[in-house]
Amino acid sequence: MQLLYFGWVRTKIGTSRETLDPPAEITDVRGLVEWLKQRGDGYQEALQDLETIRVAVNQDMADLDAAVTPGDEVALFPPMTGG
Amino acid sequence: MQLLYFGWVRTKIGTSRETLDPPAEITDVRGLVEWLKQRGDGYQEALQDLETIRVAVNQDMADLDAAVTPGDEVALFPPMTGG
Amino acid sequence: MIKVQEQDFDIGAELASLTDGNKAVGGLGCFVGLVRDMANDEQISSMTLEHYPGMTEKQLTTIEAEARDRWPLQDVLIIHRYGRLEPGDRIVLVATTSAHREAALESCHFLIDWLKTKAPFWKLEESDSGENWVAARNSDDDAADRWDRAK
Amino acid sequence: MIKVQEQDFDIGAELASLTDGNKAVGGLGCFVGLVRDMANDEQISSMTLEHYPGMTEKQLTTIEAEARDRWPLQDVLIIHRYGRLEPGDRIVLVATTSAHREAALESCHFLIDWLKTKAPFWKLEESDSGENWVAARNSDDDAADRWDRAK
Repeated sequence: MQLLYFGWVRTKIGTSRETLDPPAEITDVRGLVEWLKQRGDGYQEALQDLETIRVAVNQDMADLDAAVTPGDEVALFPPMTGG
Repeated sequence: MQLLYFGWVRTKIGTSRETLDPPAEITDVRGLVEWLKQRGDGYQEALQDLETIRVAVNQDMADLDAAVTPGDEVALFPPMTGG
Repeated sequence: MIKVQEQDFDIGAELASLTDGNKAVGGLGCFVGLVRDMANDEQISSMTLEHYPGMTEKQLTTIEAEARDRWPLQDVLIIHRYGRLEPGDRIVLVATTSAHREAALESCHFLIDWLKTKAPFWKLEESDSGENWVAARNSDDDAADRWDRAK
Repeated sequence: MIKVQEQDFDIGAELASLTDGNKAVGGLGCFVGLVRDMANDEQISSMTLEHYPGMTEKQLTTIEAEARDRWPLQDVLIIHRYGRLEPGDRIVLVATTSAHREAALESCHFLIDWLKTKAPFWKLEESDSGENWVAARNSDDDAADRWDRAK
């Protein structure tokens, strides 16, 4: 699974992109985020407040209940500030 | 008194500007317009429908009850179409 | 700034004059009006704009002040052409700058709505069927009234 | 048309490309966003825009289609820069053309409100006190929601 991080999610986790293999029981975004939080303090800090995390699965906005599968590109980031 | 005409008021009257001396009893725009209408068919046709006539006295928008004096610049024209 | 002129204008240069060197500008709103080649299903060959010299500048100066009163603007630019124009030609430019985008966009909208019904211009269209003075539209009055109510 | 690019753009040339030769355009609405030198009472030395390549273009293409669906538009142009910018630099250009001014101005407003909250960009400001990610503003969410309700 391709994981992408942007904004302060990226700076707190310390990388912009990584390829991970979450266990088979991870089937939705919520489960994925909880699993990532176990990976270290940076992940824990970046993802502690789910209210402030936005998610895209395969470049489309998604919510915490969205399904994820091993081949997906999943991005986690703060609220967007374009324009 | 300086009289100015624009748009189809001008084309119907046939001139863009003239200096006239209305009689002393003409003291407001309404009286002025009625007096002008006596001056010929062009004036009559241009000024027949007061609903469609807009007035400026000394370059400020005015209504039919506005006062006019001999030194004024009075303009008569159709609704404006700027922009 | 108000410019009432016969000659064309350079949009890029005019807008640059509003923003260059002013680092407090966060947003620039702009509207450009152009002569269309069709009106009432007729092909237009030209549009001649007549205006009331003196009153035009006076009215535009007043409305610039009104816009600055209503919104926190850095700058206002209104350029309105007169004379004979052809389809595709630029007629009018309205541009405003502000720290914030809402102020820039809304004031720009306000100014062009206002110009449509209250700036002393009259348009004469020329087509195959002859010359025709463009009539004022009720929808333009409604658009301008909206801002009076919002005051 | 969507352009996501690091380099600056020429406003005059970009707008001319929307109107030149198209005599059906009656109005062009435009918004340009620039980097301000102050934020939260602090002097800003730079703003770096990060984006999500691929998703950005996909999202902007979707919103261009949405604008064309809602208004009778001739053309839509969105240029959004990324990378390191300084105060006074242009960030974004939104421009729309239509036969009618309301459609041009409203769609332009819609697009910039949308970009503020739904285009995958993040802004890192640098000032004397260090680096700071720009926080999303509730007022921007409200502005974007307004268009959802108006749908």
